[in-house]
Amino acid sequence: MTSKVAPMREAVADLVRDGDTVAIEGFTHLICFAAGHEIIRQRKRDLTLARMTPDVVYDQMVGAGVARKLIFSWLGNPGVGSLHAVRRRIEDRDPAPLEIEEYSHFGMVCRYVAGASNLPFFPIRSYYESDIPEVNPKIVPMTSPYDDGSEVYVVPPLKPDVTIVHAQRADREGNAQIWGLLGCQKEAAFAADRVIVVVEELVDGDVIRRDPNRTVIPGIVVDAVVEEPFACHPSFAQGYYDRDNAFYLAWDAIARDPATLEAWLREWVHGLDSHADYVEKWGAEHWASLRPGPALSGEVDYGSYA
Amino acid sequence: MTSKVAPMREAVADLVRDGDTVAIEGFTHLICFAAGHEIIRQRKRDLTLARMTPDVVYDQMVGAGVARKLIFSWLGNPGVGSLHAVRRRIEDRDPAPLEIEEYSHFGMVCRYVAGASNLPFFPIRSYYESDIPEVNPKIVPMTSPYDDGSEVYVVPPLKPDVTIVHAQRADREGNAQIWGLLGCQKEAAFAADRVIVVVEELVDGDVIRRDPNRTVIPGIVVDAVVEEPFACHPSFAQGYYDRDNAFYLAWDAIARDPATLEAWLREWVHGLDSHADYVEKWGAEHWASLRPGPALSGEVDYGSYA
Amino acid sequence: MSVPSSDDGGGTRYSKNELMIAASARLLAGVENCFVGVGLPNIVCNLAQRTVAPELQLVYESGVFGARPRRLPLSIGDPTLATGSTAVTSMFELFAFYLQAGLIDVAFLGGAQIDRFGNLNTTVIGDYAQPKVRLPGSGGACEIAIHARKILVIMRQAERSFVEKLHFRTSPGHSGDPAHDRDRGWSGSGPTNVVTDLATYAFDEETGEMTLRTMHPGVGLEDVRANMAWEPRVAPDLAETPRPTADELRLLREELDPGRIYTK
Amino acid sequence: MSVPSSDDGGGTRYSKNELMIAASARLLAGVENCFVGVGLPNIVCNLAQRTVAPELQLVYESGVFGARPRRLPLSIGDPTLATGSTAVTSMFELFAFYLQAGLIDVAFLGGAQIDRFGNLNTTVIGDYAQPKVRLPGSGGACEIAIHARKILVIMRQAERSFVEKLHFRTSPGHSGDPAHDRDRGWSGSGPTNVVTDLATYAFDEETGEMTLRTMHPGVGLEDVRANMAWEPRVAPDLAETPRPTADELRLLREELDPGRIYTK
Repeated sequence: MTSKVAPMREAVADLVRDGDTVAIEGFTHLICFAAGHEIIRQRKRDLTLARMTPDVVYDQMVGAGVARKLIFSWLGNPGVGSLHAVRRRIEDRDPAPLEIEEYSHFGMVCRYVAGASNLPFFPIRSYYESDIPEVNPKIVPMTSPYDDGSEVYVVPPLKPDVTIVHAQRADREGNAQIWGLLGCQKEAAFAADRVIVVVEELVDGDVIRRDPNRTVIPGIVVDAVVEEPFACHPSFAQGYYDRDNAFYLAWDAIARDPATLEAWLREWVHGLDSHADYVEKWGAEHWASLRPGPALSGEVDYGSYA
Repeated sequence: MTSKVAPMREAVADLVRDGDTVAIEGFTHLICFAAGHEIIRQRKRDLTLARMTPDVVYDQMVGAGVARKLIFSWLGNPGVGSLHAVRRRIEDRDPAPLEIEEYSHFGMVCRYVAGASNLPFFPIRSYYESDIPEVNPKIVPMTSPYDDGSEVYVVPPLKPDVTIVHAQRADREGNAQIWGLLGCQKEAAFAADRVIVVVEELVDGDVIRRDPNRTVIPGIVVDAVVEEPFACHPSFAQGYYDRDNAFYLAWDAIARDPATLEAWLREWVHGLDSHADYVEKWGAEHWASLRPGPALSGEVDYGSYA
Repeated sequence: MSVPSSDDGGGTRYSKNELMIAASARLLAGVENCFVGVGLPNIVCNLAQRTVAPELQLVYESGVFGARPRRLPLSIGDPTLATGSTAVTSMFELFAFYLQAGLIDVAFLGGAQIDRFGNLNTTVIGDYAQPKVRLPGSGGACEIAIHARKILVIMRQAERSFVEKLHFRTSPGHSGDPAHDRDRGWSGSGPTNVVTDLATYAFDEETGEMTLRTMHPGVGLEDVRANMAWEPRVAPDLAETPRPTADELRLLREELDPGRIYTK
Repeated sequence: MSVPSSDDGGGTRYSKNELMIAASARLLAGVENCFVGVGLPNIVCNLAQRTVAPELQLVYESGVFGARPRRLPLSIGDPTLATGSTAVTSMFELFAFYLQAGLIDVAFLGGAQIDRFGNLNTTVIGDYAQPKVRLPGSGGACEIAIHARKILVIMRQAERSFVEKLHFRTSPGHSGDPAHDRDRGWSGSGPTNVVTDLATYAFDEETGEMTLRTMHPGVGLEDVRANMAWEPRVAPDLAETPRPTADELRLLREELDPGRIYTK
């Protein structure tokens, strides 16, 4: 099996195209900021950005002008407040309008499930007596054909052109393992046309094969594997580093003012060549401060049947 | 949290009732024969037995007269051939007719998913140009409300009165962990009104909590936890014991003749008090012969965030 | 939430947040599991676990069941929630098999606006297409409101947030027609209680309308009225909100929030 | 499947099963993944991995991707399939995200009956309500037939199994109307090849009809005709099925099936 390992620059250049629908998924956990930064650095344009929770990473990308549209279910800086660059574009069309298409969390998840499953729609018991379907005509009511005649809503499949997910580890073929919060990464990856998996550690295939139930995304759907430690910062990678809450708080002030935001992008994205430079710029002490103590899983025995 | 630990006799007596729809799930792996035997021993009646693959365990139960109906997707002795007791009742109504309701594998799985998700129906791209919907009116066509107008079929939720699953281990609250083949146990458990989890080993809650991603069935849906080693024999428990293929082959001959089957039930089920007696009757050498070599998973680090 | 400290008149000082937390925690008596949010709901659940609901399992929409956080989680996806929990699952399963299936006993919601029937707006202030303030949107709130068996609302009370008419209905509450509500066939029974910085409310069984049940020490009916846009229904047995006990205050200050992030 | 040994005339003896396995394995040239069944298909895939399809990943409907069985699996749920595989997933995910999503390149099917368009019956012989023989039913076959990009059928050939009209259509094949088949929008293109103990067939692009391509050494057109219920379409370049090579036989006998369970 040929290796899919590539540097981030190459993976983004090859697989993310202007006008694409891009999903960088990860619910609080494993949000691949480094991929967002590389997309900014390569000045991609007219992207539709899909994500359950447009987090600081999408505020940065929207602020940098790569996006024309957001598809989402919760728009905020979790635990902190607003995404100011996004709000400026929605509230004030500053510097340009931003198209939005919104769901609830479960609606977004089910859109990915439908996309991953090649289903034309997915039923969900939500949206009853809510105004959400009124502002999103893609959410439509449907009646059960069975006796109970239950009413549900259905959502359409979401099939990103590119999904980018981060995992703790993968082998060179892209078989990726994740532990801790799983979010909707599996579904978003299976739903996509192209998939970039970014990992803390590239490992030998045997590490993966020792615990196949831990594999969340199989190499069969993966186009590129990028090894990029700390690529989730300020988000976190369970067992590797903590969430950098101070940065989430700091972002609030940075993003409030377009000039500060621009300066931040210049210094931390455009001014750097790669995520390796970003890691170096933060400094070893910063990374050490985010390192958790150990909490090992224990082993299970699959048994050798020869 | 109060312990849900119970002996098999008590769990089956309390939770399985005449006329119930019962699902003993497990795809080849982790089929809880011991629960089937206890249901036979307690002479339950008029059960509707649901299972993707009515295996030898349902041939035994049908042969013992506990069932009036089967819901299934593949009816056979895997790798061997037919289920003779089941076939006699379907083909010759001997000694009585057996009602059947059949799906494909994916249809059965989606019925459990719908049941587990409280959905009134579940869409599936299958059954096109097949005769299956003609003999099962519960499988009905539906048109996508979106532009593509795709045709799918939908299946109704399956909500067993009782689901019985086997797991390698669980804590006293019923939080159960499984590795190796997962089948549709999670979905069947969440779909059920009552759940019995049978395990090879009861473990301390901390063992479960060290690797929470390994938990397949949470205690919140579990009513009873039964510790019963080798309860899957002649099926297998990954890492604990191998499939007893010789028994699967032997069953073919046993079940061909109602008298032999009856004698087998007398000797191995009614003639024994419990699964512990069954384990003893097979003898330590037999169990030793089914023991696999080790194949450890390795550990992952969840990290301690204090 | 920044509120001034109060005095219970008996010498023990407590903050309004501490009062709200204690009042909310008591509503969880005997509850087995609870969908937790960040901030106050998290402290409320932790306090309830140590007082009125020792079996309470903490569930997070991020996919965690039975969390045992070793520190105060700063988001619902904090890594401390996964480590040592009973189960971590995909969000599809959490929403489909736990929430939509009706397994969640209690959930907390809040919002920028609430109406008298407990409908909530977390989407926009102003017009949807060109909002004055763009809020986060639903997140899981819309389906939580429908499926969690009981909804507790914790909000600061103000005339601009306790409104006659929502700018946007994100999450449904009661309809004002109890017969209709019973026929909806939802697993949830909608909002059951509202706890504010001034008072606590329940919902009337006959009309589904928010009803003033207790006012916090030092708060008068005029304060309550001045901070909501409609004339509130008042329970015949209107009482004072019980003060936090010494034990509750000790737990909050020494164990649960020693840094006073949420209780100050 | 018990068939007599044959002689290729050149001195190397091989069984009919060995011939069928070798002929089937060559059909997997360059294939990346394959839904494997038990018995012959399993050996076919293992042989292909070692010859014409070194990148072939074995997928099992039991939820295993990238299996590396250390022994011959006796069922599609054999524990040797999980240990050391790349991924083990729930059956929902296997059927929804892999199969229904169109990720499976090739799958094997068989049945008690097949018609000239490759439709298969694995449900009943006789009337459904009161069958003469109750067969296993669909299992995953119905959706596999629809979604796997190519279907290979391995069956013993007999007049009672190669029938004019199926007693029950479990899994759809071609309809006989290629325009209709193209418009179905399925990810699968239906059955592409049939390998029997007498011959190999492909399906005509114009009509979707089974077409005789090669006959096994020693088999004549009259043998083929005598063992099917319709008059077969014959390819203009009808040839002899290539014999298993010495390398293929060595792999089968020494590595893949030393106990001669499937190859005898």
